[in-house]
Amino acid sequence: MTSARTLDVSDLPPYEISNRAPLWWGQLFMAIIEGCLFCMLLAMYFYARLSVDVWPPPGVPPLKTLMPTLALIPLILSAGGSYIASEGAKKANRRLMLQGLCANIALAAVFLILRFIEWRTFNFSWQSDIHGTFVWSILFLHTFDVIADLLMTAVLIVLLAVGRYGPKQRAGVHVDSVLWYFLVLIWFPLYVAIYWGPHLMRAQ
Amino acid sequence: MNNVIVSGLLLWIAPGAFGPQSALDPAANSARIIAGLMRDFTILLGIIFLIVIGVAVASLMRRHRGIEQEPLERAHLPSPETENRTGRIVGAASVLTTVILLALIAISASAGKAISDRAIPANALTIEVTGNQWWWYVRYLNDDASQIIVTANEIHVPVGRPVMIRGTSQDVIHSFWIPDLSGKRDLIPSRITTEWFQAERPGRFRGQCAEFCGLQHAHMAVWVVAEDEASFEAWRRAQLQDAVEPATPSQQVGQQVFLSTACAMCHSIRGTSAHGQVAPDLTHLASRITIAAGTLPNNRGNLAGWISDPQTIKPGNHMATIPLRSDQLQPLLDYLEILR
Amino acid sequence: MSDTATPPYGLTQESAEADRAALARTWANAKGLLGWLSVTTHQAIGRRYIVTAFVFLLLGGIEALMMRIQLAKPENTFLAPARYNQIFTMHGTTMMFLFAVPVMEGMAVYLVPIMVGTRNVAFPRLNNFGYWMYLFGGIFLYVMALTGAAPDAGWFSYVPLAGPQFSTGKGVDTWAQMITFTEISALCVAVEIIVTVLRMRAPGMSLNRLPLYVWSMLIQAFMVVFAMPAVMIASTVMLLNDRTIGTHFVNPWEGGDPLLYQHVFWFFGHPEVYIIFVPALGFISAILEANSRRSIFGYSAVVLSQVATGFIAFGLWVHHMFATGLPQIGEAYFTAASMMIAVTSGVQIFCWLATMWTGRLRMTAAIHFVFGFIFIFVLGGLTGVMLSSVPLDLQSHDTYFVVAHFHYVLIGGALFPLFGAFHHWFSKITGRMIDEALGKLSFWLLFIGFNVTFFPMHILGLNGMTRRIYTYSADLGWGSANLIATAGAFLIALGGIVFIVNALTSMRGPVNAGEDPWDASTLEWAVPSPPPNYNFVYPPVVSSLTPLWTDPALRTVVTGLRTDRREVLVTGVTEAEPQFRYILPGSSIWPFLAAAGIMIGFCGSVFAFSWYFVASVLGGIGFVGWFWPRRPVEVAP
Amino acid sequence: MIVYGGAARESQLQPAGIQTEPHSSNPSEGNAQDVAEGQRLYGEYNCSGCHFNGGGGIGPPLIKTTWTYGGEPENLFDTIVKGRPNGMPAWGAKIPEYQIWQIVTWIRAMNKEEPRSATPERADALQQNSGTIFSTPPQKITP
Repeated sequence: MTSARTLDVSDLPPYEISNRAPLWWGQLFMAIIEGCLFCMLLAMYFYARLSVDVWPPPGVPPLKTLMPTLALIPLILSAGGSYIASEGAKKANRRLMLQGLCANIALAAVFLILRFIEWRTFNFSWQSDIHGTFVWSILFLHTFDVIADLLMTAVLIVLLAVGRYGPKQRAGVHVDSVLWYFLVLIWFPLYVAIYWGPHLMRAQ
Repeated sequence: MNNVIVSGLLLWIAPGAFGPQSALDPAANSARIIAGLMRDFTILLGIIFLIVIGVAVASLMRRHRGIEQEPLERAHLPSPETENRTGRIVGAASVLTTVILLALIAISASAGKAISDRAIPANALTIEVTGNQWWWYVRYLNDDASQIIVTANEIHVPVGRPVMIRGTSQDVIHSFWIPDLSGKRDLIPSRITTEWFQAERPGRFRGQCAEFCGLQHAHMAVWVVAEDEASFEAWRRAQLQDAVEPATPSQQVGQQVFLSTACAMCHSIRGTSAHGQVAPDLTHLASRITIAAGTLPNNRGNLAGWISDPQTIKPGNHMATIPLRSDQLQPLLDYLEILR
Repeated sequence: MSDTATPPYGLTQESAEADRAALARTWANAKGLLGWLSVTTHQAIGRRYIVTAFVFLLLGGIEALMMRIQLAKPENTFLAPARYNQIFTMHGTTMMFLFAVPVMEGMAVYLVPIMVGTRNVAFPRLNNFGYWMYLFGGIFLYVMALTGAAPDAGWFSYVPLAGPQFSTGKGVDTWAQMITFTEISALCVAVEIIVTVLRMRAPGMSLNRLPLYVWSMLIQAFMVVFAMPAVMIASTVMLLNDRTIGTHFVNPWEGGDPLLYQHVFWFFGHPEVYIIFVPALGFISAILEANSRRSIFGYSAVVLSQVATGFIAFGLWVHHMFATGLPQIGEAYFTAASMMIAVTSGVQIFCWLATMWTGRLRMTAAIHFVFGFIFIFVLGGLTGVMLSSVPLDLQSHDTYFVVAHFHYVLIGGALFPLFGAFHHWFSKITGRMIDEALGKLSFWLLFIGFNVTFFPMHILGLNGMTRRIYTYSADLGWGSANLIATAGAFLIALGGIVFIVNALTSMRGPVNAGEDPWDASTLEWAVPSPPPNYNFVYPPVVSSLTPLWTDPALRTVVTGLRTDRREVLVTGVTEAEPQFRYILPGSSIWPFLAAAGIMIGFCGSVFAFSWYFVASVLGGIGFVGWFWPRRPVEVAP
Repeated sequence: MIVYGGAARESQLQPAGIQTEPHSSNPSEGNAQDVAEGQRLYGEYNCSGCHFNGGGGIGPPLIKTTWTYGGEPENLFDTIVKGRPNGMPAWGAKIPEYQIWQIVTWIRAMNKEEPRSATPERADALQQNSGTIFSTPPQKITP
C-alpha cells in the first residue's frame, strides 16, 4: 500500500488551542464587524461635530475627563487578566484560567461601575440634542458589548469551577480574549473623541 | 441640430412625442450642454456595446460554422500561441477601455464645470424655492423689499438672463427639476442648495418633484414660463400689485366667505386680512396656468371641484375639506376668478 | 470513476464500504420536527435558503406586476397612492434584502464546502442560526405588512420622510428592524464562508488553485463583513432609535443632518449591490468553464478584477447623492471612482469573451443565460457609466432612466446568472437533469420580456418620468411606453412560470443525473448527486486548478479522519498544508431557540425599547445552551 | 360622570353656553395618522402661538391634569368649537370638524393619553423652542 496515494492524517491532533483554530478566526471576524460599527459611529460623530459651529451645544458643559481617565486603568488591567486566562487555556492549567478570568471580570466590573457613576453626572439625555444622542449611543453600545462579553466570561468561570470543561471550552477561554482585547482597544479612540474632542477642537 | 441626433437615436425605439417635460428637448444652456453630453456618451458607449455583443454572438455562431477548433478534450487549454494572442487582445481591450473611460471623465468634468454652481454669473435673477408637502413656495428675492414677489407652483423667467434657484424645504426632502431647463437639485430641510440656468427660447416647461416625498409626490409639479424681457416685466409688475377689490355683490359675498371660513386660516391674499403662510399665496391665483401644484388646468369647473373635495383629486393632501353650501361656493368662485 | 465506484488505490472495497456506512450514520440528520429544526448539515440549510429566497422572489414579482398594472395607463385607479407607496417599498425591500442577498448565500452555503473539498461549513450551528434569523425577518416583515403596518418610505427610507414626524405608524419601524434580521444572517454566512475557504480547504488547494466561484464568494463575504455594520447603524441605531426613543441623529433642527443618513446608508448601499453582483460573476465563470470545455482565460486577471471591484465598491457611494449639492471636488472624485469600476467589470467580460472564443461552446440552457447576462449587464453597465457623470446624473437621477439602469445590472447582472446556475447545478442539488428545452424557452421569454419592459424606461426617464409616482397625467406622452413596459412585465412573469413548471416536472423524474453530467472541472462534480451529508468519503488531495480534468480518478485522497464523530481537516491559509483535525458539532436545537428568543425581543423592540432587554435575556439563554458542553467532555485523540 | 365645569360658580351662566352633546366620542382616538395630522394642524393653525408646545404662555398650558372646562375629548372639542372667555377664540366656523377632532387627539397625545404606538416619539423641531412647530431650521449655506 504505497503511502503516496493516500495522505493519512489520523496522527494529527483532534483540536488546537491557538490562533490557528477556526473558532479564533470566527471571533476575530466578530471583532472586525464590531470594529466597523464603532468606526462608523466615530466617523458620524466627527461629521456631526464639523457641521455644527458650537460643540457641545450651548447649555451642555464639555464632559469632565477625570472619571473616564480613572476608568481606563481597570480596563487595561482587565486585558492582562484575559491574557493570563488564554495562556492558562493553552497549557490546560485550570487554576491559571480561573485566576485570569476572575481578574478580568472583577476589573471590568470596576470599569463599569465607574462608568455608571459617571453617567449620573451627565445633565443631558439622548433626547436633548445631537451631542447627547452621539455620546449616549456610543457609550450605550460599548457598555452593551462589554456586558455581553462579561456574561460569556462568567459562564466560562462557572464551567471551569464546576470542572465540566474539555478542549472546546478551553478554546472558548482562549478566543474570548480576542473580543476583550478588541473592546479595550476600540475604547481608546472613542474615549479621546468624546471626552477630549470638545477641548481640542475648541482651541482653533 | 445635435439634439435632433439625440432624439433620433432614442426615439426610433419608442415613438413618444416630446412632452412639455423632456430632457431631450433642451431650452436652456444647462439642459443643452447636458443633452450634448448625453449624445456623446450614447454614441461612444453604443459603439462599445455593439462591439462586445458582436464578439459574443460571433463566438456563439463560430461553433456552428464547423471551423476545426483545436482539440480541447485532453488539455482543456488551447495552444500556447492562441493563449498569448488572446492575452494580447484582452490586454489591448482593457487598456482601450481605461483610455475611453478617462476621456469620458474628462468631457464629463468639463461639461460639469460649465453648469456648476461656481459658474453662476453675478447678475442672476435669484428665486427662492421652498418645497412643502406637495406644493412649491416661490419667492423672487430683491434687495428692495417692496419688489419681492411671493407666488406658488409657477415661475416666470426672462429669456436670455441667468436665473439662480436657491432651494430649501419646509418638511421632507424634495427635488426641484425642470428637465427642459437644467438638472435637478434636492431641497433639503437644513440646507440651502443652489442651481442656475439661462433660458434660450420662450415656452412653457413643466417640472416635477424628483425625490420621493410622500403620498402626493406624483402631483407636485411646477410650471416655468420662459418669456421675453418685456412680458416678464409686465408679469412681474402685475404680481407686485395687491389683490383686486371685489366689484359685484357676488364677488363681495365671495370675499366674505373666503375670510370667514377656513380658507383664510392657511391661504393669504395680499390686500385682505388673510395672511396664512402655510398654503400657496392666492393673490394672483387666476393668472396661473394650473391649480393644486400642476394637477388641474385653472378653470372655474376644476376650481369648484378642487375646493369642494380636494381629497378625491389629491388623496392625502393637506387641504381641508370645507362643507360649503352652493350659495357660498359660487360667490367664492366669482371672487377667486377676478384675482388676476 | 471517483470515490464511489472504485476505492482509491491501496484501500480494500470492504474498508471503503464500512467507512461510508459509518459516515452515513455519524452525519445523518436528526429525525422528526425537532430534528428538522436542529439540522446543521450545509446541504439542508443551503436548500432552505434557496427555496425561501425563491418564495420571496415570487412575492416581489407579484408586487412588481401590481405596480406595472397601476402604471399601465395615465390616471389609473388600480392602486390608491398609499397602497402604491407600500407596494413599491415592499417590492424593493423584498427583492434586495429578502431575495437577492439570501439566495446568493444559499448557493454559497450549498456549493462552497463541496468545491473546496470539505464536509461542512466552519460553524454549522451558526449556519442554522443564520437561516432562522433570515426566515424570521421575512415573516416579521410580511406579517406586519399584511396587518396594516407596511413600510411606505421606499427601500432606502430617506429621512425626514421616514422620520418620526412624517411617517406615522409602525411601517418604517418594521422595515428598519427587518434589516437587522437579514443583516445578522448575512454576517453569519459571511464569517462561515471566510473561515471555511481560508481554513478548511482540501490539502494541496493553494490559493492559486481555488475555483473562481469560491474566489467570488470569498470576496463577497469580506464585502458583507465591512458593509453590513453600516446598515446596522443606519437602520437600527439611527432610524429606529430616532423613531422609538427620540434621539436626534437626523433631526435637522437639533443639529442632526438628513444627509448623514444618506451617507451612512449608501456607504452600505453600493457595496450591497456588489454583494449581490459578485457571486453572479462566480456563477458565470463556473458555467462558462464547464460548457466551453476549457479553463477560464486569464484566471489571475479575473480574480484581481473581482478583488478590485470589492475595494472600489466602498469608494463610490456618493454617486447616489450627486443632486444634493455636495462640493464640486467631492463629486469629481466620485465620478472618477464610479467610472473606474467599469474597468474591472470590462476586464472580466473580455476574459469571458476570450474563453468563449477559444473554447468549444455547448449550447446548454445555462450558456443561454450567460449570453443573456453579457447582453443585458453590458448595456446596464454602460448606462451606469453615463450615470456616474455628474451632469448626466442631474438629468436622470431618480427618474425611470435610473430604474432601467439598476434593473439591467441587477436582473441582467444577478438574476440571469442565478437562473443559469439553477440550470447548471440543478442536477447536482436534486440528482435529476432539468429539461433543456423548457430551460431555453424560459430563457427566451425572460430575455425578450425583460428588454420589452425595461428598455423603454430609458426613454421614459429622459422624457421626464420621475421615479415612484403612482400615476401621471395623459398629456405628458408617457402612456404608450408604460403600456409596452407592462406587457413586457407579464412576459417576464410567464418566463418565471415556465421555469417553475420546468423545475417541478424535472423533480418527478428518476434520480439518474450521475455525478458529472457536464464533465466539469471542479470538486462538486466528484460527489454523487445529490451529495450525502458528508460529501466525500475520503476528501481529495488537489494538485491543479481543474482537479477533475487533470486527475479524473482523484487517486490521492485523505484518510485517517475518524468516522464515529464529525471531523474535518483544518489546513493552512496559503498552501493548504494539513495542520490539525477539527470536530464539528452535530444537530442542535439551541440555535433555533436563540433565534426565536432574539426574534421575540426584536419584534417587541419596534413597539417599546425595553424589549431589547428581552431579546438580550432570551438570546443569552439560547447562546449559553448553545455552547454548554455535552457529555463526554474530554476528546479522545 | 364628571360634572361639567365642576368648579364652584355663583351664577348658573355657563361661559359659552350649555354644552349640547356631552358624549360624542372622538373618531380619531388612537389613530397614528390623526395624531400626526393633529400635530401638524396644531402648528399650522397657530395654536402654538398662544399655548406654545403645550407648556402654555399667553394661553393656559395644555399639558396638565386639572382642566377648567373638562379634559375629556368632547370637552376639548367643545372648548375649541365654542371658545372660552379670556381670549380663546371660537374656531367652530374656521376649522372643519374632523380637523378639530385631530387637534383634540394631539392634545391628548401631549398628555400621554393616546397609545404609545400611535404617538411619534419626537417632532422634527427644536426641543426647547416654544414657538410654532414650523420655525425655519438653522440654514447652512453650502456653496
